[in-house]
Amino acid sequence: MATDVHRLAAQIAPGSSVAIPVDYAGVSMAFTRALIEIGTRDLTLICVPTGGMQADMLIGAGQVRAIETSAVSLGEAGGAPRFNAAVKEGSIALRDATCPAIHAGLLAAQKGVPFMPMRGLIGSDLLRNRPDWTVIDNPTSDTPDPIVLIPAIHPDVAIFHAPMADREGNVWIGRRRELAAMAYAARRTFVTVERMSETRLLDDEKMAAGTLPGLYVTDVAVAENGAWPYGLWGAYPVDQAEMARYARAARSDDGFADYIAARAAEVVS
Amino acid sequence: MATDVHRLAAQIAPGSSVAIPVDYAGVSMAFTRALIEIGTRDLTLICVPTGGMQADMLIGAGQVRAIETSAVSLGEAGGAPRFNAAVKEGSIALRDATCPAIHAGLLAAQKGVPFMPMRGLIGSDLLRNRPDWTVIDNPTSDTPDPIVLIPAIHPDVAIFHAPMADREGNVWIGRRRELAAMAYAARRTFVTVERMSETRLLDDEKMAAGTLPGLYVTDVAVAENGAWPYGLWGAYPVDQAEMARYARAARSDDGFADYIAARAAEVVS
Amino acid sequence: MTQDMTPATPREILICTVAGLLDGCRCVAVGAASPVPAAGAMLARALRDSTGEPPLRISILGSEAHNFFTNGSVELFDAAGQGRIDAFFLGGGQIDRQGNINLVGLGDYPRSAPRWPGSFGSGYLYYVVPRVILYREEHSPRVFVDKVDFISTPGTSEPGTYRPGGPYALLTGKALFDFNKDKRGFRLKSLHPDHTLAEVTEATGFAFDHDPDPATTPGPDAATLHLLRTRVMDELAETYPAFAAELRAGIETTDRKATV
Amino acid sequence: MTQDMTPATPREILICTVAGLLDGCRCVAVGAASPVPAAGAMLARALRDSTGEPPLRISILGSEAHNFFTNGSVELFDAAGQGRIDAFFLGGGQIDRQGNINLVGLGDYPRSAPRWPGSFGSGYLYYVVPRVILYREEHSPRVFVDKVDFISTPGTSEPGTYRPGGPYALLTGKALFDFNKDKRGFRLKSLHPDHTLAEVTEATGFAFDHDPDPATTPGPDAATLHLLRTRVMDELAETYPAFAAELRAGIETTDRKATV
Repeated sequence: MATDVHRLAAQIAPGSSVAIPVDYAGVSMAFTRALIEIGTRDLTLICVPTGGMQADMLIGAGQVRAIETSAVSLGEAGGAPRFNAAVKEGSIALRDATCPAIHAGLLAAQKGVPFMPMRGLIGSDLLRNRPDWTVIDNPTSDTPDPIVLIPAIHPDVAIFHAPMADREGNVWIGRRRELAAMAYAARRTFVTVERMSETRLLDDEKMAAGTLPGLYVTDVAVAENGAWPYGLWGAYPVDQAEMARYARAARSDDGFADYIAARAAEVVS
Repeated sequence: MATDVHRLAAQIAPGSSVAIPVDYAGVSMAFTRALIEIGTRDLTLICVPTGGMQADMLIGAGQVRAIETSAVSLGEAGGAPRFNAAVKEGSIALRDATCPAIHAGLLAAQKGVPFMPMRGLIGSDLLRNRPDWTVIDNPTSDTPDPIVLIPAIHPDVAIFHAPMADREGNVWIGRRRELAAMAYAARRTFVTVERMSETRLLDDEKMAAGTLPGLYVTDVAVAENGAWPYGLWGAYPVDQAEMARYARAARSDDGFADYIAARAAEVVS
Repeated sequence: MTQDMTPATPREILICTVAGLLDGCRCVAVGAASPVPAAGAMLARALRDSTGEPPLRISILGSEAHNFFTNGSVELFDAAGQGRIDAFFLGGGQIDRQGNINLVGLGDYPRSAPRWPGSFGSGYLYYVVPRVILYREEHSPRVFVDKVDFISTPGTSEPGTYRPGGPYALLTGKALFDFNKDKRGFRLKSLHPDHTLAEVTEATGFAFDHDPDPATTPGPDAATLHLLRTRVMDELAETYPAFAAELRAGIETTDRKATV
Repeated sequence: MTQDMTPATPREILICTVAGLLDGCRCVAVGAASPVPAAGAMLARALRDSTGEPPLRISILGSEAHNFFTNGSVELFDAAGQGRIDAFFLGGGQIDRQGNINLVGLGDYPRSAPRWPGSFGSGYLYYVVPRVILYREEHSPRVFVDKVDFISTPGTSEPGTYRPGGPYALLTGKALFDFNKDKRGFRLKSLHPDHTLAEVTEATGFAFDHDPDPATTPGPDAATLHLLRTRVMDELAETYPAFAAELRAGIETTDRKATV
């Protein structure tokens, strides 16, 4: 099945913008490992709305040119070492955001509009450092009312991991609707799943309510435990020991390289 | 149980703006009948995004001051006779819209922003007749690019019918997410359901995906067959014969009055 | 199988014409009360499957079985805004020379008489869906007017207005037209069998371009007709039972006529 | 039951203080890694239940059990924008005199060193949630600075800016402050037991208003403490097992000291 994930990852062109989900929503770490083995470069990561080990590893592997995010951290395992080092070195372009701004940008793409208005932000250094965010005077107000416009975010690709998909490419995402939001906004969406469903997900009204239609799904591959060491809701918890092991290793360039090499060796053996 | 629906309907103040869903999404006809018995006046209906028998009956009963909608019809049973008559007489204020404009207005309320941009509309007589819709030049574009801003729609009340709710007020809406959109936007939401669930809907990941949280639900009442003569997805089909009966009766003022009186008599007996 | 088939009925020719207009589409949406467009889309899907081409996705609004959306009634509009819906069908109480559509009513707005249901999603979809197919079986001067009383949605837009979509074809019970965006008008593409240019000119309340001797709308080949009468008929019967029965009755009538 | 209880630990006093700050709230959201605020919210809910007042809704982000949202991670922000979230908690690598918060890092942006995770939802929630409670247990001059290096989100806004929300209180390991919007600064409300004004002044890198003889943060009454050590402790143990164990150990230590 590792081959299948590679088939997906091989479809990501260098220079792509890639939307990836928050820790707990269904992170495709299987896809991350495949991207690192392939070595796809110059990626722009769009964290929906925050990033973790997936972003940190791709940054550590030197494959990330820019990142738009509201935060990057390893959660209980601490800060994101490769992200923090890259920021210090100035080796990645930063587009610091706040969570709902990323959701707003994706929503604009979902709705086919060039921008979404958003409250907040005014007076922050986030806004000061985002020339792509525009402040206008609310045209629907009789009194002066500054408001920020967030331009649409159109990721080239969205990538995530979910419990299951069916043969039509419909994917069960449950209440993790940010995954749907990513797919609506993205040009192409690649999904890894724990397993394939033999029944059509849309035929059961209960399942249908939590299903992303195949219309938005470019390709699916099975990757058991594909979120590991992250957890998958309803399936398995975070492997905190592995997260901590990574956090320690990734403090240095060499430690990070060793960690990646060791993981690659495990896959081969 | 009729008493319960009356308890809900009695909470609607005269002059309220009331969001009601499209035919097939879960129309609370039980609530409609209670509103007609109580006689709550000066309502503004917001059809999400179109109206049918529910709107037509409230208009026929003289309880509607204004209506915002993309259409009103009885579907296979034909045009909406009381709506059409009221339009001809000029006895209700019309805010003609197009479906996504109503969704956009509700979404603006959901997001806590004053407006949503929307494509389309430019050059239509819909736009010409909606002074509340503003055309601006897209501030995020380098070239001239007119775009319409739809102001937020904040209904005082949203009303709909669903298969079930639990004791916390969580309501199962399945994939009928326009019901959630109505509730997010509205100040208060009243729901009739076929039955109460003895288990908490959020405890089952499959049910949770199609559940509107109680945070948005003001009050719930059980009303079996509460959508009748409309159908309820997954439960029962439209009663086309009754729809046709209404359509015939409502062609005249007297016929409409007789129909309402006969229905009221049935409830009492 | 082909020898004993009765010829295509006028309705079947309409359905096959719709299928042809969907050539190359990936995803088509159809309104709830549109059995001919739905049948055309189902036929296009069946033809696609029989040749092994990428499948055609169809969404029939309001249908539970033939609707793959899971995000409420807004999802069609979102998907259209994302460029994922290649074709959609619109009717109209009035359709005018410039492709403007009136779904609201006659007379002075707002006090229209008669009042029709309303504009539905037309004020958006006509702008963003690349192939909007105007379908109105009644071909008469009261439908096809020089200027509509109310523009629910305009046929063309000023330069500089965001307008990736618009009218692609106009299909009636008598003829098929395409639309010339630059000239802002319709052009007769073909006359359905047994209809004449003079008849269509008289039945159309606006001027349109045409060849001196217009083509005839082609009927289906035998394989297509067979597919329509088997798989597509079965699919139709599920969602539009009354329409499917009517269609079947039409075929039988033709059959009787042919054998007389 | 009350006689044999050991006195409240400093952490327990913090938790009870949080509960007090949520008085009158209908719905509170708590960040995933915020056990003291979560415990305070759980205590407030338990107290509410024991008096028969309308229930307090709590959403702990990232938790499956204590999260009633069903529309993805955006729903908290939507609900806040709708005015449905009465209180939220924010921390900060730096918090300054004017209530500005820095969650991004030290030094010249973008090349911050150290870099912290980032602003999360602060650039929005601080503006729209009426009671934002700043919670940072470490009370030191490196946290509480005169001016933050990077404003993730500002403490106040210019007149005319949409700003229904903002700082409501600042709770640290040493003291409780409230915030004066007009004066754009903090005011010491109370010192926690065993802390002095001089100590707090020294540990705070900015000037703040205070009474000459500040009050002491009150401890819980026996019933509240009992509720905290029973129902709330059980709820906590589910979501924050490590924190609950630590809290329990603290109580036992106090207990041993008390009995020595």
